Amino acid sequence: MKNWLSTIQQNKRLQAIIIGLYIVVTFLSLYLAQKSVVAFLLLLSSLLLLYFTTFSNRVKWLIGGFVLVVLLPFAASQGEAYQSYMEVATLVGIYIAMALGLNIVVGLAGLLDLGFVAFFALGAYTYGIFATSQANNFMPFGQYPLSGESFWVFIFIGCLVAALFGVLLGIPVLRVKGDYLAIVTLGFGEIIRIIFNNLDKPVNITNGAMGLASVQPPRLFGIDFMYPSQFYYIVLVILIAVIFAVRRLEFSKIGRAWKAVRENEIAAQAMGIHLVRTKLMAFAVGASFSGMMGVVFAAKQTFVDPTSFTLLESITILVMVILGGMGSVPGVILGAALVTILNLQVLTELTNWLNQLSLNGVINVPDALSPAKMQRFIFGIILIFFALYRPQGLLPAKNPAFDEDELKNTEGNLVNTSVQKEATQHVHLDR
Amino acid sequence: GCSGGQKQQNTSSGGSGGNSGSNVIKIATQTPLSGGSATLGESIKLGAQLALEEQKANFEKLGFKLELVPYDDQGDPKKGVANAQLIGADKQIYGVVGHLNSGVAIPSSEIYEKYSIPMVSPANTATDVTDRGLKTVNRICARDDFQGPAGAKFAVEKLGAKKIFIIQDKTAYGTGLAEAFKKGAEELGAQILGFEGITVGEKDFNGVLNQVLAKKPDLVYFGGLYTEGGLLIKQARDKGITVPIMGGDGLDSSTLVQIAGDAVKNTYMTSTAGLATATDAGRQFAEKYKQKFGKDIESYSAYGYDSMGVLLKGLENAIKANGNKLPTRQQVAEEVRKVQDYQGVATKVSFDEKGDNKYAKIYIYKFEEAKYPAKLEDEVSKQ
Amino acid sequence: MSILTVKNLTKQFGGLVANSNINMEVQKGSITAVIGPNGAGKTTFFNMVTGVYQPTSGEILLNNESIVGLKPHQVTKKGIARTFQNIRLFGAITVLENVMIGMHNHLHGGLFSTILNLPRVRKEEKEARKEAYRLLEYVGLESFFNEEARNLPYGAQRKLEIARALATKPKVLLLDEPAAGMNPKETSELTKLIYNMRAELDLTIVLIEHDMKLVMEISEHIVVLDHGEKIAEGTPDEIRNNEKVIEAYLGKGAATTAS
Amino acid sequence: MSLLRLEDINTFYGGIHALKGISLEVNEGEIVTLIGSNGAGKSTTLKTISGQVKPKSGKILYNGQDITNTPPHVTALSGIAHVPEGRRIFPRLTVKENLEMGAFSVKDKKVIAERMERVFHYFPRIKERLQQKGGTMSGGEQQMLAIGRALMMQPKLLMLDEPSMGLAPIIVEQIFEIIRELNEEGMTILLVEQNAFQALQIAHRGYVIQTGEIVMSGLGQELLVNEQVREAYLA
Amino acid sequence: MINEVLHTLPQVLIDGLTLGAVYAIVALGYTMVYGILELINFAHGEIFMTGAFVGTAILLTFAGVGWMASMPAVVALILVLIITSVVTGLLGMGIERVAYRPLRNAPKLITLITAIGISFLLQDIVRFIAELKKGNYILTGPSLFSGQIGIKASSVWSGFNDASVKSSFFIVIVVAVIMMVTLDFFINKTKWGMAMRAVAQDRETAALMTVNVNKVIALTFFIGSALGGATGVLFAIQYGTIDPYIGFILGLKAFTAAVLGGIGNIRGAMFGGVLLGVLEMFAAANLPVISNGILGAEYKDVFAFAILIIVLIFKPEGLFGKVSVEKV
Ligand SMILES: Nc1ncnc2c1ncn2[C@@H]1O[C@H](COP(=O)(O)OP(=O)(O)OP(=O)(O)O)[C@@H](O)[C@H]1O
Ligand SMILES: Nc1ncnc2c1ncn2[C@@H]1O[C@H](COP(=O)(O)OP(=O)(O)OP(=O)(O)O)[C@@H](O)[C@H]1O
Ligand SMILES: CC(C)C[C@H](N)C(=O)O
Ligand SMILES: [Mg+2]
Ligand SMILES: [Mg+2]
Repeated sequence: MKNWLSTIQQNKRLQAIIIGLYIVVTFLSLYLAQKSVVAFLLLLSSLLLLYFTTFSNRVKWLIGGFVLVVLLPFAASQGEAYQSYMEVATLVGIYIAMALGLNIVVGLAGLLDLGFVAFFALGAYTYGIFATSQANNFMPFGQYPLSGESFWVFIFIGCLVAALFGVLLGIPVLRVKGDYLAIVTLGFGEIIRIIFNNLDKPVNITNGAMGLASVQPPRLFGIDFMYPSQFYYIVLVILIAVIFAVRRLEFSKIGRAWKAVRENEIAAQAMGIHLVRTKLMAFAVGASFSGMMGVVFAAKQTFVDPTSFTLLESITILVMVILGGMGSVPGVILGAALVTILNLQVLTELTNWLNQLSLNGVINVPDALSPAKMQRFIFGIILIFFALYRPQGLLPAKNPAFDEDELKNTEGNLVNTSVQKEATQHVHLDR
Repeated sequence: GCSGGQKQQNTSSGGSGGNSGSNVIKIATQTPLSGGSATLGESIKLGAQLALEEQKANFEKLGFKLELVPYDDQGDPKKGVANAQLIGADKQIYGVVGHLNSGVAIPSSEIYEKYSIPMVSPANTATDVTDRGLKTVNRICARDDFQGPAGAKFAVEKLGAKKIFIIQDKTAYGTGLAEAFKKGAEELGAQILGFEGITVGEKDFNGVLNQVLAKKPDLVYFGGLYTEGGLLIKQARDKGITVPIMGGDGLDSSTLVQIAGDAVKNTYMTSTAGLATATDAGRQFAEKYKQKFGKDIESYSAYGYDSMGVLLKGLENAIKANGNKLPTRQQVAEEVRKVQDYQGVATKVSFDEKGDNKYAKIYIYKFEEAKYPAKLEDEVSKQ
Repeated sequence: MSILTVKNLTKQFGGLVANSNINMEVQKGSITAVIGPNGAGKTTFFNMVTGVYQPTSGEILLNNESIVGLKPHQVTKKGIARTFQNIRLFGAITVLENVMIGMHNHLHGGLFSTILNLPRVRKEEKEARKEAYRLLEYVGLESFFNEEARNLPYGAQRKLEIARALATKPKVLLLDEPAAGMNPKETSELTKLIYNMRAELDLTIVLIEHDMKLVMEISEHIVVLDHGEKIAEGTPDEIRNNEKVIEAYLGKGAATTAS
Repeated sequence: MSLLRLEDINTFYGGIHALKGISLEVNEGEIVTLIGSNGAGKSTTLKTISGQVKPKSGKILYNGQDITNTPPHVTALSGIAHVPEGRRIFPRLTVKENLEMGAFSVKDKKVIAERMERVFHYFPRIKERLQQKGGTMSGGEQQMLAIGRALMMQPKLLMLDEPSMGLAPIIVEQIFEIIRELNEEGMTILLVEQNAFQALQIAHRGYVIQTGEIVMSGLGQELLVNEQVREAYLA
Repeated sequence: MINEVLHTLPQVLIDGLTLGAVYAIVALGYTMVYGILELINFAHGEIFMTGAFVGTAILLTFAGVGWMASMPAVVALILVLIITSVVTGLLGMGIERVAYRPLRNAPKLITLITAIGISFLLQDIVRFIAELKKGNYILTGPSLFSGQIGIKASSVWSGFNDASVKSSFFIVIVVAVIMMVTLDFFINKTKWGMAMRAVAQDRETAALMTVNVNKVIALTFFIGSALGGATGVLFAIQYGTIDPYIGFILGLKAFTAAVLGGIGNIRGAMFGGVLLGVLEMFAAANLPVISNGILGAEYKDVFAFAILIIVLIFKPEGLFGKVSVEKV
């Protein structure tokens, strides 16, 4: 078995054949089946398989992109369940982006945040308020709702608003540590939600518990975005941008500073790292992803109300991060995808199936145990199982491995060139 | 029988062939089956289930096999919308009975509209449910802007309440109803001493009740559900607040009495649901229900039953209009909206152009003793 | 010329006076040792210089500029780096990255330029990696560069602390018991390393150490603390023969082995 | 008679093979020292004995009994005290409580008081600081406390992992003096030291360990004059 | 305005104290486990909930077989408290065994996941059983100690209104105080308490001191969960109605209280709980008065959290937490 795996690992052509075959087969089965969750999931998991291959990053991105942009939507569009797959895929994308944001805060910078959904809410409300007539209640100028064309601008506004609040939240962080921080962030999340739930008085800004209905759909070149299959592409584009950003930050000066703060604050300071600034940046960057996705969520849902932003939601996002592997970008992506798909599709389908069985008298369960009520129960068991089975996360974080040859070509010796001179100067000397 | 069931398992579990079930028509319910308000959510599902099973034979004759697919919206709009997508995607589903919570119904119905799936709501009272003018959305219960003022009228005119303290649970339903009540009461000249919110899921409402105590109103109105309502009533009585307490359809559950116990006395409630057991048909229904599920009916059981009835009526009409062939969803939706004078066990149903039921009534009950159902005091109809 | 000057420095922890009225001058380019019994206040002294603790009173001047009240990261920016008595590496991070974190203030990639992956940032990163590797070579840890820091043997961790401190490009380097946990052979290698660093990297070194062989061998100037007070100061020879120091710290036996 | 005996012990940390077939013996009443450079496996040997890490193979006999897989607290109960590397003081317990933890298995309050007196006798500084939190003591003070805490157990076999680390020369002298004294009173001692010179001077026997293997053993005095040892560890 | 606030103050204090006492004991459970394992036992709220159900079930059984009539209420209460504590204590130990112990050397946060998993399981299992037995998962227990006692606060100062309390209030307070004092003594003054603290700080080294770490941790979970279960009983008696979802909000509040007081600190948990209860009650009763009607009672949690955040900004280790200076 081991042997077998290692041969595959060494042989790129073999890998290419396997993954190619896999994609073709799952593609075809999704394409041909009318409605097959299994085929859909299998095709999606080709991405996981891809992750384990030894192709270069560029190749992986190309194949992955092709699957996501072309194959998956196309295959799914042939079946009846097209929109529901796309709905799930869209939500998966939204959650992945949020989980990646939280991963910066929790996984990289080591700051436990239990109120993360607040930023999502901020994004959603930012768009929701201006893309409905709600804003007329308090804005002295302008005509609301703004048209769906403004959506594209709001993605950035949502990002900025969330980042701003990320910094605001960060301010108490200057002093509070560890689990105390967890509770401060939790409090922040609750405060935001309660305020949104009550800001219908004295001035009606959020419409309180009634929520904002009929949010304008995004519009581009005169086309309204209404269906999940359309939102899928919006989310995909944002998500890819987010992944690129996260990846770059992770292995940069900023990412290292985050990790240093996580590992040892005192030593990090001794290395010249500004603790406050570094933490605030983590909060702001993490929050901004959520803010963007909040805008998308509001537009997709066409309805925003405070019940979508509860503590349980924050905890769920945290679960995605931890389950996937804290600090590990591929892990977090997998974790978020898994939890979302599990919750929205697999469990629903599973309980529906059990339900059919019991309605048809194949199995007989008392009403108290009715399968329709068992989703949480099953979810709980799955969580425990995963945690016990992969305590480091599904795909634990890996440190970057550097290439010794690249590091070695020292031309000058240490004493004369590098240590004395600023790194930038050195850059000029080099080429 | 059993073999048909086998086939269905395949399609719904995401297996391969779905074509073999082309004579299958599914109706979904979407209500909370887990979480805080599952009692009501389940009662709707069970009522609907009963209606569907009764109609099975009838549709068998037309050549179709009826099937129920219950979804759990968990009282969560996000979940509701995601389920709605699944429902939309399942081409065999021709209608939805649901939801319990207006906050879930509103966003979910946007999806139903996209797929032209008719929805008949047994319980959603918020005005926005039908006010958005969606073609697929219907309800057989009354609206909050009818229920609230009706309650207010009763409170002010019959109970002589001049100073009223309003408490609400800060949900879409609770706030909406409380606002409607407030508006009605103010128009009738009552003074509103306070308009305060509580948090769903909490158990200690003494804080707000201390305000009530200090303000000395002659009626307390509560907009919210029975779980909080029951405790609120109990704690109010414990505190020595003896004035009448009034609430809306959210209180209409046997559990309210269980929770509040004797304290429930002198509580009034408006409900969209009439006393099912007042009529023969209703009593029969209650019996069947009890026999089948081993439970007493809840306020919305009969409404679940009737919603399904209306939906199936529309479906049947659509099938017939289509020459006994499978109609499109659009056709079904149109036929559902067209249903006139359908006589259910709880209410008669005719939809207006918005999808509201012309015959919807508000019933006013009083708990004179710790017993459910309560005593019917008054009946208000729309016209 | 004195690069680091300390005047009347005092630190109290509640009733405990950990440093009391310390005065001292560290000459630029010198190696100065701070010795003294356990609990004498040596580490506390370092902690004040590096901004980890605020002095109760007194003055600390770096190049005649006060650094009292600066945050640790600001002190680092001014050119003082340190190692820790109880090792404080970034355990779950690779050895090479540990050193790169030390370069924090000398890299210029900002948030947006990093996200946009500008060529400038890429180039800078590449240079930083190379330089970090050179620093590892310098202290003899290059073979560990891809390991997680926490998996290194103790002695290697101490050296990594030094490499990391060097990466901040300090003018003054404070070493807190760099030889603790090393055997005599390793200690003598370390001695050489410290000696070379001073010469080649234009450093001023202040070190705390209980290994008298090392101290006597490389330091030009020794300050002795006891109970928070400075009890003696001078060249190795003077200290070796100082009665007070022998009694409080060296002991009869050690005085001979150290010679 | 041998009090402790390791037979062909192999210990791993994940994939790292830290001890490669270590066999050694400590006789009752002896001071045995284990020397070797950084990362040789000295601490791992002690940890394996006290049960903090489990060997993959091999056998540990104590008093003739197999203790290879006994959990650490049981090993400790049988009379083996381990002063771990890096002191491991309970930072938020007071100094006094730290000492009391050492005597956790002792019920008799009098005995505890007596033992404490003895610790004070060896380390007067500890007595001055009984109410201070362990974590705020200076490095050297913590080392004294760690040794004192182990003495509170009054063990049969005392294992010390680099006790002289971070201590002032005068205290180092004292520590070795104390070790000798304890030994004379009948305590068996297994000493891991970087300070090979002094360790070998007081040890009856010594083992030299290199990358997980015992490469040499002999009487303390023999090793002290051995050329290879001198070159590698005493330079 | 001030007068209005003062009028209701006695009643507000009493109500706040009751709620606070409940928060406080649940907070103790969090603090105990946190103190030892530095682990937020998110399932603690559900243990509390299970305790409430177990206690109510026992009471209902007593009532069913007619014992209630023949036995003084206090005896019944003590019996129920003891049985429930043992049941939930064992449950807590079981949870530790299954969900936490295997993860002891894994990253700390992963236990958050098992804890959430366990919470879901407990919620549903309790619901199954309740529904199976009663057809409804909202349970109302027999009322004990429901008599009302009037307190003539106006005779103390005429600005006060009279207040009234349920007699169960005294039970809650007395039991809470007994538990807190005992626990405080146990943790700080006894050998096993010291062992718990030692295990909290350094498990490996504690084992070297002959401490059986597994036993100490199991004991901690037992005590913490027994407390949680007992509080559940008190809660059921005070509020009468329970459902499987009461653990979430209450657990959250109690955890907040523990942090407010300084998590890991027994006295801090007690104080934090009471303070939070009183603050909340005060806010719910007086916010509209103080803010001139702009902020309603619904802002009470905002008020409580805002105070928490402010406290933590000025005292980052909580009110009673000791500044844990890290020796550098
Ligand atoms: N944060 C603190 N709180 C209370 N006391 C402290 C603190 N830090 C240090 N001390 C006390 O101050 C004194 C000096 O400690 P310091 O760490 O400076 O000693 P040191 O000279 O470095 O000793 P060693 O050589 O053993 O490391 C000690 O008695 C110590 O207990
Ligand atoms: N927890 C651990 N995980 C992985 N490797 C470890 C761990 N602890 C020790 N090692 C490795 O095992 C080997 C032996 O380590 P050990 O600590 O026993 O050495 P030592 O002889 O005590 O060294 P030192 O003198 O530095 O204390 C070393 O290579 C070390 O890197
Ligand atoms: C059951 C009812 C309380 C539901 C409520 N009428 C709503 O629209 O949400
Ligand atoms: Mg020191
Ligand atoms: Mg060692």
